[in-house]
Amino acid sequence: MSAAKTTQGTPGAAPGDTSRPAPLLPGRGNRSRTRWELLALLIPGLIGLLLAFILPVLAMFRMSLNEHGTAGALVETISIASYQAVLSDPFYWQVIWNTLVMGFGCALAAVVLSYPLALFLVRTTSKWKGVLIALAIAPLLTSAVARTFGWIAILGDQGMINSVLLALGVVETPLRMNNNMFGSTVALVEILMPYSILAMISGFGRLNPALEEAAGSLGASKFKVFTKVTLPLTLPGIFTGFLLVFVLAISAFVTPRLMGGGRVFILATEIYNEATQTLNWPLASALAMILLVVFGLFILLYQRAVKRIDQG
Amino acid sequence: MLKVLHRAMIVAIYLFLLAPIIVVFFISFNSSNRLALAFEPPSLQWYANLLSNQGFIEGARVSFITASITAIVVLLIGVPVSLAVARYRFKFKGAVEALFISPLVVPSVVLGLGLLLVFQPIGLTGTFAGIVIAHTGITIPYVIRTTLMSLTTADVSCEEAAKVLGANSWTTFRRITLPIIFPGLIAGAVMAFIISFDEAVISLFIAGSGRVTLPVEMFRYLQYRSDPEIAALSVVLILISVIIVLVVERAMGLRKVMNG
Amino acid sequence: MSRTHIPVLGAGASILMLATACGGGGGAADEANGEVNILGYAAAFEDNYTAAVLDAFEEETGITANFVPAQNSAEMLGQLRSESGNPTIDVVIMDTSVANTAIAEGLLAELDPAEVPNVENVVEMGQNPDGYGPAVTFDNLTIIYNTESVTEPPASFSDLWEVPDNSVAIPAPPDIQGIALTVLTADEIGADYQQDIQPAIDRLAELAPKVQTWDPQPDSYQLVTNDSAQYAIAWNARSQFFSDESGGTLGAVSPEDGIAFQVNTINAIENSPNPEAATQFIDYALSPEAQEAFAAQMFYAPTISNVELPAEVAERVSSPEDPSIVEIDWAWMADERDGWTELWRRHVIGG
Amino acid sequence: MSSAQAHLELRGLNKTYPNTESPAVDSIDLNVAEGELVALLGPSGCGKTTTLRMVAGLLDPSAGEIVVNGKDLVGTPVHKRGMGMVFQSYALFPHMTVAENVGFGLQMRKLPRKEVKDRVQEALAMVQLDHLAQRRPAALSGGQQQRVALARALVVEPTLLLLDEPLSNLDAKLREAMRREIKQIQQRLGTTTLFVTHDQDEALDMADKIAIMHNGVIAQYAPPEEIFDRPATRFVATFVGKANFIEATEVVGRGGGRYRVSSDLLGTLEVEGVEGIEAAEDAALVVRPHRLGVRRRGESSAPQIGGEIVPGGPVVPGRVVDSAYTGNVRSLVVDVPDGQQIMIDELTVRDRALAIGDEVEIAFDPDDAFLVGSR
Repeated sequence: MSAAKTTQGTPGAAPGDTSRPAPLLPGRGNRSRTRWELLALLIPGLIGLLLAFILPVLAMFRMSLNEHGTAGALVETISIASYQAVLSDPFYWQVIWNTLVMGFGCALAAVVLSYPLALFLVRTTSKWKGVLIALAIAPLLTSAVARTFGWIAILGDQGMINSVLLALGVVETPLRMNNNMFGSTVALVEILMPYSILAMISGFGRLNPALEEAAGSLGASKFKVFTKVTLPLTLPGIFTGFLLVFVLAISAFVTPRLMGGGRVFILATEIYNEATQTLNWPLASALAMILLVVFGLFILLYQRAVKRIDQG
Repeated sequence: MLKVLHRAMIVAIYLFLLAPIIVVFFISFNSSNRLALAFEPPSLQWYANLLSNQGFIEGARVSFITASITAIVVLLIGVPVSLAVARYRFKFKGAVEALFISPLVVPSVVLGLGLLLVFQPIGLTGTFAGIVIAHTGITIPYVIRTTLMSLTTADVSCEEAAKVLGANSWTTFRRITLPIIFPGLIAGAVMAFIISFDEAVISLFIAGSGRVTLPVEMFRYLQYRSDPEIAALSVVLILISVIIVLVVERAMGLRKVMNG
Repeated sequence: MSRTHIPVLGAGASILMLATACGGGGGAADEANGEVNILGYAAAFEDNYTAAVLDAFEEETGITANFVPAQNSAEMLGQLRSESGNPTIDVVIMDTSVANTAIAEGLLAELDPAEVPNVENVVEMGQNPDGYGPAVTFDNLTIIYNTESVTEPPASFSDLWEVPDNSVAIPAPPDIQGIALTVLTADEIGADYQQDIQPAIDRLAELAPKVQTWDPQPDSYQLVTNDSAQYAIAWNARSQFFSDESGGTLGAVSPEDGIAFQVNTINAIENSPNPEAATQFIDYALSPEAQEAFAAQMFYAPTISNVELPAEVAERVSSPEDPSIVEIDWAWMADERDGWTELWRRHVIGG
Repeated sequence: MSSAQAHLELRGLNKTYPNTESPAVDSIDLNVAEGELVALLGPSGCGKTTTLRMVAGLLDPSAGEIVVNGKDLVGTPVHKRGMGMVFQSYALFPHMTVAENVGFGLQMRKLPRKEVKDRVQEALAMVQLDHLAQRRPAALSGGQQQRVALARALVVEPTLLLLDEPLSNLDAKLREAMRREIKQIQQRLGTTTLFVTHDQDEALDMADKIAIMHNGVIAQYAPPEEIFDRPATRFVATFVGKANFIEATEVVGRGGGRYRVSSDLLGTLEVEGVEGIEAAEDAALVVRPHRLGVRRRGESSAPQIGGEIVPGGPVVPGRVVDSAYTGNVRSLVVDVPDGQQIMIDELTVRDRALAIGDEVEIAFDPDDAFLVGSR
């Protein structure tokens, strides 16, 4: 009887004794076996990733160090000539700037448009809720090429909008809404919106109607409820949606290509041109590396911002 | 008043979101080859044309085959990785997980160029194998994410209970874990299939003059022609995706998994 | 490798071949007289060239000729580069400036005049000074317009500066149509394009408001046919072809102020798998029979002097003897193309 | 009912998680006799679940032995240990019917199909669920799920039954019914059982012996009555039941666990206590609130304790500062002279209620006080 050992005076130092997932096969004699199991599970995936992702990025980095010789010939060497060519040329700075502006514009517009819709979808008690959500996400199931085609039919000089405006006599010559940055951006916003809607719907988990009602019952105006309760709670979802659209927009290619009219110079179209038209692979690779770095920087900044929001 | 405004705003956003699909739908029944919405009697000629467009048929065949193989391959290599991340303790686990998610944050033009540079010297451009490898890279994050989600929401104690009852690792996986995460796997595979089927940019880079997927065929078609045939094709594709989603939803409760 | 592996490998290889054969439409690969693989432009070019030249060649020689399509010359170069160690292509038909790059990279083979006697019939402008493949087609830059909405057809490139705003489609460089337009513009204002291109660029900048798209999607012929754009610069051969296809909706102009030739060369690939069939095919492609047939089919101008075109074809294709030809040094251009592209982007499209 | 022979024995069992300083389970020893039901009781984070998971084989111990029937199980993989376990979440396999769930362990033992079927039937009858054999777990109530989990664990005739907070997901009424049911089944089958809970009532009600765990060590291991009446430490006294502590100023050991204890409040008393207390420092008398009597000051009758009159013993004056009525018991808080507050649970009597502000006198029987040491 009586205690096997007396208690020790370390208050609250014991770690939680539940919820630690156990390895599939614990037991002292099975450590090495566990390691083999782990390797067997990871290796096929790692090989796939190596082939489909790591090698291509490395090959691209290597290619970016080659040179584009006379008459367009490819010269195997180690040089930073392509990077110099890009970074010393104001035109490419403009391209990088355009890319960022377009990404930012698309993300901003997509978030502004998605937010009310996502809020509505999360709150609605309609029996059509499922259908409404499906409708909002349905465009994802439609090829981006097909939707770009739809936008050409809407925004083109002889498209729907211009036909209506001309017929009504609102304008005399068609508005230029296709073959430029405007058209590409409008179409891209629509094409990428489902992603931000999805991100927001799943990110609004913390939003509980009771909280808003509580704030209302405490005397907060509708505006106050929104700025003090709704907005802060939905901020993470907004951020994820913004990042997702930004990332997808600055790497978008099909839409700016088909709707840019040769006037939209962004990294994605430049990379494609250099890779398949001019066949300047080193330059294309250098541009791609730069895009990758821009991407990395942005995601880093994003993570910082998210951390700050979570702490604040 | 405010409520009416709010309603109107929601309707307007829906309209914007669905505008191209609606337009494509109407154009596909146009009898003229103009892109505009004409007031002409509806016609099914563009749907009939689809049936004789060898490029589209071949593209659809290539896309279907590669997307199916991609979905299977990605499941086969992605599920074990998720299992390792969710159920084992090891060093660099965070790094491994991040690595497998990272193709998601690499622009597809960049990946496309990289794949082109790797595939060209070894003759993988324009081949089934090349397309499958390329699409494996971009779909693996989705499968790993959905699988991880089902693995982490699944009750670990079910697996523990099975083991206490005498099941070894493999039996536990086969009899307990796999059936429980199955809806998540299907959701992941369907996503992988749809993404692979729709993917245009990377396929464009690695298509070369060989096998061409349907989106690439459509993109190229749009570069030379813009008639309602492409609209008809889009409508058919939309119908197919809707059917796939409905079937999966009925069978597996996809929404539960996607929302979870 | 041990002996037992060989049958296994053989079986694997034959399955692979079977698979590719099925996918490719099933050409009998091992006919007695062998085969030749020709890399060339996709779409209309592929269809018409196969009909006019490849089929006749097969009939005459018994050699199977396979057309391998590519989207553009750059893509062809990419393919040649990638398989330089182990080519599958025997003959390539590509733009001369890209061919110069391929020659510089050692991808193409010199031709033996003895084996390709028809080369000597190629006109001066189409000959390669270093003995590589000569020109196989000539084409020239033209203006197309929509005959239904344009009442006064343009007669020359300079007329484009007078058309309504937002009505022209121009494929800007790196597309060689844009390059050719630059040369013609320089010629028009009396500047030497090899000395100073800036005046031409300045003049082109004035054209910018008229231009609807610098990157026609779909291509110019479609845009003009369905009246999305009213004018475009385009290649003569396709313009004539699509003019017929559109039932006259698309009109092609023979510009008065200068003719810029685009040259497609035909070349043998270094270390190609079927060198003899390749030279045989090249020789046939340069024969009067093939040249006439393709001209009649798709209005590409012949590159040899000993042809007789029917009058209705002759008036729709330019002759290399035309006095208003503005000569373009495409070999020189290969190095300048990037620079010009930059100038366009900065001063023409941006301006 | 407890036999002397240990069926389960933990020897110096230790678990230290990587990257933590203090161990989650700190070298504990524990003997469980054949057929006993032992509760591991303690607040969350005390190491009780970690201990149970090590016994089950779901966690590797950092050191120590787990001996069952004389054989050390450390190193034996979980699926070869032959235990039965009921999880807090029940962990029923959602894709299997009730019968399939219960039969799973038998299948793993490769028993003939017929025998599996019979034993599943038997087990389900035992928990009165034979009519639900073909249902899925999701279609069952919490109590029914609980029974399925129990049947599934017992049907394999485990060497040890391990229960991890099995009742915490049930509502209060059902919980009490299940306590009795589990206890009855366990007694009928005679299965040695280790039972983790943070609910003292559950442990007191069901267990043959309770091991109170605190910060990774066992603070006391004893039958329920002893835990309650003779707590080994202040922690045990507060964790199991309510307790008043009266600080000692002087302690003189009299041998045999008896002490003369002086305190500011009570003067000098002779009481029982934990063996081995040598100094007054940190020693305190534990008096349970319901063992104290109270009367309004100036009232003629003696203070009531448990409804009876106490003839002597210490009497302390005080003033009621809080009074809470809970039906059969009134809980009072009384300020006493040394600045301390004393809790008193008084059985309610008709027409008599002490109110806040009342001056009272408190008395108790010294036999109801127990001396605990420093910790």
